[in-house]
Amino acid sequence: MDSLITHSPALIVALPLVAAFAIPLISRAGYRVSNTFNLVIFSLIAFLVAILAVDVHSVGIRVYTFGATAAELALPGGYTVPVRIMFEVDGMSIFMGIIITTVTLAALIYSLHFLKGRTGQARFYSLMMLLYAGMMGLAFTGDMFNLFVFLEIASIAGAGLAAYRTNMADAVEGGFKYIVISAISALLVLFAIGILYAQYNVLSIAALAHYMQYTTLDMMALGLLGGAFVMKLAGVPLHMWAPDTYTVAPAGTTPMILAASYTSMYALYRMTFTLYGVHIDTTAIGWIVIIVGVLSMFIGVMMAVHQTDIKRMMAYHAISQGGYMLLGVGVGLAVLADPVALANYGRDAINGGIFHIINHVFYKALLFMTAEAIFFRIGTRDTNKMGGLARNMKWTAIFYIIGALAISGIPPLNGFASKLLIYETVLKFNPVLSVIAMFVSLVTLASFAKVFYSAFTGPEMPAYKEVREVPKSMIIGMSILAACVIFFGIFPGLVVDTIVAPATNALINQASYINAVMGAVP
Amino acid sequence: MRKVVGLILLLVVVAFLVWGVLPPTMHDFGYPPSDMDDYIIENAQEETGSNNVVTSVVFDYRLLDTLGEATILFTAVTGVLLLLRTLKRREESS
Amino acid sequence: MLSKIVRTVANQLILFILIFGLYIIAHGHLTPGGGFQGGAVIVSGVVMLLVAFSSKELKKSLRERFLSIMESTGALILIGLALAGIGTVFAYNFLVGTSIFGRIPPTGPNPGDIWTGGVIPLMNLAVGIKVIAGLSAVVLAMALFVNGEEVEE
Amino acid sequence: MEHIPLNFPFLAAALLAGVAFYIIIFKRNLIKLIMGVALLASAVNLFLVALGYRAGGNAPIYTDVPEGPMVLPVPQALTLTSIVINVAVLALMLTMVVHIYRHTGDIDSEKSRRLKG
Repeated sequence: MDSLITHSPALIVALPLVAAFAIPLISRAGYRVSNTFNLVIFSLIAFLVAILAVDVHSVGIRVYTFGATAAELALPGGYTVPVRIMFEVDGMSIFMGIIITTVTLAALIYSLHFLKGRTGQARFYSLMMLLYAGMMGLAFTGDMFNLFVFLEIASIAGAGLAAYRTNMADAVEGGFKYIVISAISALLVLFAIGILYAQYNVLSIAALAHYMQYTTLDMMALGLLGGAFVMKLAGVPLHMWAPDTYTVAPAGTTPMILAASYTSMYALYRMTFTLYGVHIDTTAIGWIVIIVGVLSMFIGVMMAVHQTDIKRMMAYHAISQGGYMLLGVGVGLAVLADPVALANYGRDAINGGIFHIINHVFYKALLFMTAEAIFFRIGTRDTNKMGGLARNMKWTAIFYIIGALAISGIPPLNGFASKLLIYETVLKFNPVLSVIAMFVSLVTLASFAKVFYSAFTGPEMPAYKEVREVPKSMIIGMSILAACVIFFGIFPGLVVDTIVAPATNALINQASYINAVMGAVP
Repeated sequence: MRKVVGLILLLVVVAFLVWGVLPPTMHDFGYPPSDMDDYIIENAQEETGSNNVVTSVVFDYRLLDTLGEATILFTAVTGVLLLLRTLKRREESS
Repeated sequence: MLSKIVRTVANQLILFILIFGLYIIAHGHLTPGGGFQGGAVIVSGVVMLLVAFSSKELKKSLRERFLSIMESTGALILIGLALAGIGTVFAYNFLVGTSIFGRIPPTGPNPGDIWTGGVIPLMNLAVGIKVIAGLSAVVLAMALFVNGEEVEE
Repeated sequence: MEHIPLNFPFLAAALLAGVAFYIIIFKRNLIKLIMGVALLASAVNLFLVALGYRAGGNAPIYTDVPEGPMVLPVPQALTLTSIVINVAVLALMLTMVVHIYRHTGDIDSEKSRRLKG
């Protein structure tokens, strides 16, 4: 058991790769066999994630050095620089791991029925596993160049999935937009890595943070990294790809591409908190993050209100909700250097921002899945053409209501819990920002209520009389997420204490991240 | 309007990059710092048994990157074959 | 399809390209090169065949299904070799010092010994297989698609 | 060539990146956009591989190497990885452009509603 925990960081990334490579071979024996294989492997991975999470929360940061003579041996004997690639799993990494694993599990189950009778199933599942592996690697890695590699894996797999329905022109265009944006942002990241490597001749994040001199070149690298990751997480003003890509991605994979965006957000936090930390002017950086957040919040929701395409509307709301996370963490970042304010409200603000990631991924994934369920049955995403669907699609309607109430921050669902944390703490920092956040939340509620009335209630459209409820696998996929949404809403304190607070501590406590690798080096 | 903004952004980025790589900010070309690389050059033969140090970096010290790179190639091939597949008639109409 | 001269020359030349590519793959741990580079050389030969013959003609001898299986196999061998070291640590070079590719060369300049490198030559081979199959499949599928032929799943 | 003035290789990489950004921002043809991304990739690769150069260094391969210092091996390995990654990205991009051309009969980004901006 001990050695299983020791090796679990590597296995969590390696097993989905094995599955992805093997699926094209195994699917020769029939899709039923390969789907079973896929689910078995994935449940094994989920089990590994669970035991690793327990271990990280009780013991602390786990370092895994690839190819060394022992997993914990980060530095070669008697040497002051790490040479090999290493994974560093701390509270924040495992927090992302929990989000990604849950969403992928729901998406895999949801997709089972969606793909029935379609071509390219084997490759579709293969890409899903690769996307999962890319996101997990991105969350776990402790090495800059490795981060770039996993970023590329996640974006290429995401783009391939987004363009899956090649018979629709906008699907391919959405995928193309996604891959161009991803390629450019990945190359910017690589340029920044080159700049950092040129000065310190190390690639490990911990070692870079240890040796960092905060020269002007480092600031340039931070600018490149920040721009690249803001582009990837769809923050205004670099958000233009998100609505197109989220709208066209096929059922089940939209939540995963959404999770991939937030993995980029994790990378942004990792850079600002862990790589640079308190030694730079965190107030200025924090304000930049806050401004991007507020702009995303406001512009996202304003664009969402008048959309008639249901998924496009949800995509704009995703941009807007991303703003909440940036706002919360930005406030924490702005007061990072001030211990009093940090203890007073900064820590809770980061808690709120990070808690909102998991809440948002769950309820927005649920909403995307209901939208896809509607599209699956009636073949349109235009809200004006829908009506009276609640009669025949009861489960979908219920799940939609749960998601819509959660996103609007209505108690007792999970959106309320994290938004309340953000409102309270931001109020202490700057009341204006808090008011904007509440206003955006109201508009969100209005926008979702409008869609609910036009799509689910009202007179039954004659064309949709024969519409049936979606198949079982889709309902199971959605109910996993709905259960999480309700559970997180009822016990927010429990969730914050068990998984969110360790993540916040991991972000704030830069020294422990560095010590896990560079412990013995002065 | 968009063009003007684009042009200003372009000039700023290029000016930053050019200023960044010139000698006072960047190290002199040909004289890089080399802590990690010296370790690898000295110990690669003994630790990995390979004469080609670049190969021992690619397949031993940074094997995970290579695995990722192979994975990316696999992903792209999978993506290309997925997108270029011949659709069934039923799918095309939906 | 190009003229008979081109086709005949391409038929002869592919052998040399194959040998050169395999040489680069096999000597990856001794001389410049390796799996990726050698694989790319061989794929350039495949592209030459694609230009000389048509994609329809080439498809008769080089099926996408076969290429897909070959690529998966190469990738599985690569990750399998990495996983095999998990007795120590994932990606550990477990063959150094054993009887398979296990000799350790003398430190400093030496003439080179093919039987060194541990898992590195094997991994070069796996990557070579993968790159050949993967890039050939991409090129072939693109040519087929552009010419309006059916692409196998 | 003991000392190259003005860090010329780095400067070339930066200027190449500038040209690439120009193409990406201002060109409307999708094939040209892809060429811009490829050029940006080349610029970054040039930058990375130039970082590893040591004055008067040999290739870091011990097989019959002459006396003298060796250039740094890690940047070469990173560049190799990055080249393969970019090949993969370009293949996927070109596939998508082929599809877009099939659907719209055009590869001008301004003529397609979704690709604007």
